[in-house]
Amino acid sequence: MKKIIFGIAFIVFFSFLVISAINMRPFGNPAFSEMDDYFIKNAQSEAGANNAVTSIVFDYRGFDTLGEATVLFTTIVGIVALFRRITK
Amino acid sequence: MKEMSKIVRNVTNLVYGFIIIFGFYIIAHGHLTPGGGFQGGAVVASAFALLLISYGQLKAKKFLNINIFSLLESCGLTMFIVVAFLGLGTTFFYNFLANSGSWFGHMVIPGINPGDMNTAGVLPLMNIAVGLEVFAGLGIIVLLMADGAEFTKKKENS
Amino acid sequence: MLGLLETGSGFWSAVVWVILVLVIGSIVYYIRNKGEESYKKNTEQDKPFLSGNPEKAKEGSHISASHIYWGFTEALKGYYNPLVKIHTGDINDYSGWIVLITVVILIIVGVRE
Amino acid sequence: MIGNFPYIAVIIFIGLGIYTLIFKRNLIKIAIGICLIENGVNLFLITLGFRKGAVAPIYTQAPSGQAMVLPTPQALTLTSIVIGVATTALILSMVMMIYKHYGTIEVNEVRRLRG
Amino acid sequence: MNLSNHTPILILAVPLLAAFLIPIIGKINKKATGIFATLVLGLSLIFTIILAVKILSVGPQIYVFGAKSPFLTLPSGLKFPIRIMFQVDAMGIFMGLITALVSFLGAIYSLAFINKNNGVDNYYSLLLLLTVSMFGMEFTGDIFNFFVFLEIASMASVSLICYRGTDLGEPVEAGFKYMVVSSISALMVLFAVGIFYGEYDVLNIAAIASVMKHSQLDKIALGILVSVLAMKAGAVPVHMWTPDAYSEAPAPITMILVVASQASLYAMFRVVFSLYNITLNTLAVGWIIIIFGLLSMFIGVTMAIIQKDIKRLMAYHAISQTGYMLLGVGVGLAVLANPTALQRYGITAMEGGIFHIMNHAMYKGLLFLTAGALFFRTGTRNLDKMGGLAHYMKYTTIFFIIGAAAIAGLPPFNGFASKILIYESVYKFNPLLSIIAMVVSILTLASFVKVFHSAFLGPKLPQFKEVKEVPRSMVLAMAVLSCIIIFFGLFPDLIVKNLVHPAVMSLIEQFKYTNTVLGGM
Repeated sequence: MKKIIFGIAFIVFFSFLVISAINMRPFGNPAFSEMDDYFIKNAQSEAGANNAVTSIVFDYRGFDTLGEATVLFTTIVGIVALFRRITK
Repeated sequence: MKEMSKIVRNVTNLVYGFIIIFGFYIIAHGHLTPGGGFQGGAVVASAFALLLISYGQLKAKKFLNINIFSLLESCGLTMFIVVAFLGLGTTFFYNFLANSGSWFGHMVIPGINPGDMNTAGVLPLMNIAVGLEVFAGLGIIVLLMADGAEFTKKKENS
Repeated sequence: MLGLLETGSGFWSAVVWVILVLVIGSIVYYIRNKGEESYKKNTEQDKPFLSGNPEKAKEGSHISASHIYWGFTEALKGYYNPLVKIHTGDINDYSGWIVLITVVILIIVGVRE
Repeated sequence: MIGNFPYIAVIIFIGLGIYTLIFKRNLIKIAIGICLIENGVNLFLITLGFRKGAVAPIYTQAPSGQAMVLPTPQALTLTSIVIGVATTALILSMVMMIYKHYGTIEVNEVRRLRG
Repeated sequence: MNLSNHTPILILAVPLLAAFLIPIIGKINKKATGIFATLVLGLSLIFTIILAVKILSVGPQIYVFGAKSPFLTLPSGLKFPIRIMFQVDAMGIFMGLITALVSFLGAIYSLAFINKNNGVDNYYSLLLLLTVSMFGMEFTGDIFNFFVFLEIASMASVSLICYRGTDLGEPVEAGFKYMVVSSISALMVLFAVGIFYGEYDVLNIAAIASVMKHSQLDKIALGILVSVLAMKAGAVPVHMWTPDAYSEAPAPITMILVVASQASLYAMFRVVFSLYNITLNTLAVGWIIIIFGLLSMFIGVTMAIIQKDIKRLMAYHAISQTGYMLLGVGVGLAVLANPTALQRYGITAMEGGIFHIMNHAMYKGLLFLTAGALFFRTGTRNLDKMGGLAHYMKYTTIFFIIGAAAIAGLPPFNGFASKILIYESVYKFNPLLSIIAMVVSILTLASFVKVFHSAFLGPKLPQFKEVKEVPRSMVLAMAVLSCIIIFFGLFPDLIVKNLVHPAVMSLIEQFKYTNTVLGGM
């Protein structure tokens, strides 16, 4: 009974995902790209980096990267705390 | 985990140094070529994983120390956030070294160029900090999970 | 005034409430003091009267938590049994409920072909 | 329609992951399901950044005169990949601890907390 | 360098730096980590108060990371912001104040509660990270950044829930369940972020709001965001992780987890009010939130009555109280498109709901702390095994009475002040909802009478001969919360006028939110 309900829900959810995929803009033709064009144009003059991705990762969106490093740190502290009786 | 056969150990001895050097190359050239701190750190950590599985964790523990790794990891993260703090004269995360002419501060001519290590301001510093953090962190994860696996196995036998 | 909270159709003031409680409490206390003064501690009057039966030991008289509201839960068995059954503690069901709720919301919000 | 095929691949990934989460009754398989959803979402972000006939947004010895793909999705995907690694590591170590305490990784036995 | 411009980031960055330093300090002295973390959280609380004073007198604050000035949102004639920014308005700082206060008190309480030396540095590091992540979720103005902080919050809370997992199986089980559901929610949020990015090529919340077309894709993103954030907030019927996680975590962490789930609730309000606002079908979405609220209130409280584990019982009450917030704000959302109804009762209902967030954080925190105090001295959470503890723990008993009276909505405590706002305004929207809310309040009182009777009243039991009052730092944390509850109860108008009303207005007035970033286009 429960499985049937969840099965139907899953199928409907999947069909919603299909709707979203069909409604997405065409693959390979971004409709708007102002932000990214700005990055491509100014990465060298503002951040001084040849690699535009790195300039985004560490300069324009550097705070995200700090958060990402924090996620890794959190996980490691969590695993150390979880296994603390074993490592002793 | 047990020690693996002699062939594996010899190949590991040959290869792991190169893997670590390649990882550091990726970290150092993050602002010029594809890659960066995370990718390079993961490559270095894979060398540690190779050592761990070929030598078994009892032997590998002799040259891979969790305490040192955790110290390195904290140092890397602290360096990262301190570099971000140093920009606080203008804003947090301000790239105060770029185009300043001092360390990593060479101007870049816009357009296609062969690349110069001495550019990009704080980005190489952050790459190094993150690389340090990632290889130490993944190393800790690998070592601890090997320990944990051993522990649960012991419980199964008893 | 300090402590006056407008609620749209009236107001609520805790300070006024506290003053009222103090006034009413003092009146009650006054009336209580008017009562008979024959009550004395540590005499027969102090003991509970259980239809003439002897009083039980204090340690055994505590009602534990699962017996409180027994009648309430017994009367609402038809409501509680399915409700407890839903809380299976099964991780698959947790994810299933999320998907189910997402689907219901998407339908209500009006996503169509 | 056929041009949107990469998005269909994305939703197949996500759908498989959610199917695994709802119907598979093994903790390791649940961890795998989360990885599948994660890969699907990462693939989704990357496909959003693609531009036809463009090269990677790196100026070091790039071919001249070519357009470049959007760099932001690559940065976002990098972030989410690292987060994914962290999630997987934490989940797997928790599965280890559950195995240590319960002696099993079957879902219907790992439910002491209920009601 | 003008430091007052940098307060939004200092609130976060100082605890973050401290969290990174704690493993190094822990190598030298484990005991010092607790005091260090407490001091840092106190500093963060001071920064938050400074920022709150500034925001309430001047207006919303913006902080752009890495720009030439903290307020430079649109460099060189661009239409949309390109950098990550913090956008702190009255609602954000309202949540920030709760977070700072509760984490600070949680750290003080932990000083005595976490008394085993092994792993204590990890505990405080994770506590700081959890606080930082909550601040981030509340302050950020960038939707991808929100996802990152959501992940930090779930990682840190899972690790803290599993903190006792080395000896016991149940905490790990609760942590695993929470990890799975929060991974799903975070990944679905990321999917929605991808949808927004693909459609509009911006990631800033205000910028997305200004170009929102409300197409099919936006509707799908809305549905996904609302459902997963409701799940993180612990609304019925996606609440199942809440009792598990709340009952198995250490008591001070449970108090902070309540605030973490409220941060998700805040994010949900942010999504429906600031991101979509009246472009969406406000009546439909409002009723979705109201029905979430009704189910949460009723099922939460009825499940609570039959529980035997004291923390599990309180966790079900946390679900039930979340229902009140959803009800109040949902009524406000349902009449958002109707200005007369909004003026007549919508704003009051939202004030009630938002004020209830703060009140709930305070009294539910106090109740979880008293439950932790009982566990600390008796070593059990089972109500059947307790009894007569009022003889031994006088302060705890008094604090429990205050908390229970506040959660049941007895005057003059703070729970009553927010509940009366909800009752009277929701009655004008639909009388039935108001009546259900009152019935739930009565049932809440009933179940706390049960707890009070079985834990504190009764004769002295022989197995608790050795029990005495809890250590001083735990009493201090509980006393501060009790004082706040009594103060809010006596003078609710001060809080409503100065903190809650600006917060509600900042949610309703979407154009102000977008104008702070886009400069009145």
